[in-house]
Amino acid sequence: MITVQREVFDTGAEIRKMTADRTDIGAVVSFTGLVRDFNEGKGVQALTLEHYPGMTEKQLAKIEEEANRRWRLQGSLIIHRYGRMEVSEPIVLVVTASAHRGDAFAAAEFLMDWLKTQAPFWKLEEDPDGSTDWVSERQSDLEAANKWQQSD
Amino acid sequence: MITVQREVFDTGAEIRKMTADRTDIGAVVSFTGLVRDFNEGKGVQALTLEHYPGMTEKQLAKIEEEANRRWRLQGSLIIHRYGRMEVSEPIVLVVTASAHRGDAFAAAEFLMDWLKTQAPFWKLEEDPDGSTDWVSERQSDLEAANKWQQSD
Amino acid sequence: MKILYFAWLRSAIGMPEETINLPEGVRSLHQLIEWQKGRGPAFEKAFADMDTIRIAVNQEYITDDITLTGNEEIAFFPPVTGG
Amino acid sequence: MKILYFAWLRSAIGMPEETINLPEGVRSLHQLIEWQKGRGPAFEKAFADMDTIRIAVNQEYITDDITLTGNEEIAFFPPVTGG
Repeated sequence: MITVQREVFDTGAEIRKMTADRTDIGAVVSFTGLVRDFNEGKGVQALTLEHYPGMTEKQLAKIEEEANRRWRLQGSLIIHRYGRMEVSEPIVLVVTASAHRGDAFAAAEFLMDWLKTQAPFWKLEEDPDGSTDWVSERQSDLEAANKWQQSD
Repeated sequence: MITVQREVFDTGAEIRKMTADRTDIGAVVSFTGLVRDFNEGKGVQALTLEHYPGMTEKQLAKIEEEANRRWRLQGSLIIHRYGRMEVSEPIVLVVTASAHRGDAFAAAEFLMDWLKTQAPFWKLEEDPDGSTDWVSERQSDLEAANKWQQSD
Repeated sequence: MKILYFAWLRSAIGMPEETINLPEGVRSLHQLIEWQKGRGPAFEKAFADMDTIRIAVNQEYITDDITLTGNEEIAFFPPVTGG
Repeated sequence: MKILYFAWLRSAIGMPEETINLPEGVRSLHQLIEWQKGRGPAFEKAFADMDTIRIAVNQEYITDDITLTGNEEIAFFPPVTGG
């Protein structure tokens, strides 16, 4: 399931929803991305996430489908927020559920790595002095995504 | 932090505790292991986890220290239950927090892989007909743990 | 056709979107990019280094040149930085 | 010295722990294992295949032979299956 929303989400509640009334799930992995107070050595007091409504949902759905094609998952969820958010607020949530932990871990990491390089979101950082800057693409994110490339 | 307890835990509450009042955390990964209704092709209705009080805590603390030595973590938590638990109850929780997602993912997976092969817990399975069996060591768990071996 | 701009491209060009007819002589995506560069200093500067721009046509990433009909939704934006 | 048994070893031997003095002629872990095998059919069977048994001395895993003083806490158990 994918959701693009302005509102804060609750990681624990989402994990509970995925596992409720299920008896076949042995492993649940969650990843929560938060606004932290520094980036690339600079202070950050808030972020504004811009996105491309329509394309965002399409890209996230494609990424989720690909994860379900590659691993045996009993459940998967991506929630990504947009709009302005302050330090320590959650930005993104990925939850994966599987019979076995290997599949749940790999799928969650894959979802995050692909989302970082494929989902049309852009971060505008506010420094403590109030000035703003668009965040630049990270080489390490490209490398993380590349490790999932398949030759077929 | 490590906790060995009989009581059920709440993954969401533990994640909230780790991130509360923190502004330097960018990534939180959680792994929750649950009792599922099958194992190695057989039905399971409950598990009893036996452990070695004293050694369990020592081994979990060592595993957690090693994770903090290998990765830059802002927080780490292992909760492992013992006693009898029914299908869909949680058994084990690992939470890792870091500035960056790569460290949080790797440390969480490492903690689970090492815990599976090092922490003195033993699972007794109850089949639907009420008969019990000690769970056997899994080759795939040994292989998962071996991939973290360092030459130094 | 609808053209969308995001993030610094939106700021640089000064609008989030516009609706235009396929310009005279433009039949392909590459021709559209060349046409954009000729629309004045803001466009010329924004489109100067195409390595810093990603393109989506009808909400799918496009890296090769393609033929345009004039009915497309075309988006120009920087590399994404969500997550 | 205190000896502990867990999981199927506990069931096979029929007790979770015992306190014994270092037996005559036993000065090392390997000698203790040999002594255990001689304590009757249940012990002989339980300790027949040492590949299926892990050993902790004072709550640390031990894989090599070590000298014993008689003050140790020694645990015998199957490979662990928690998590």
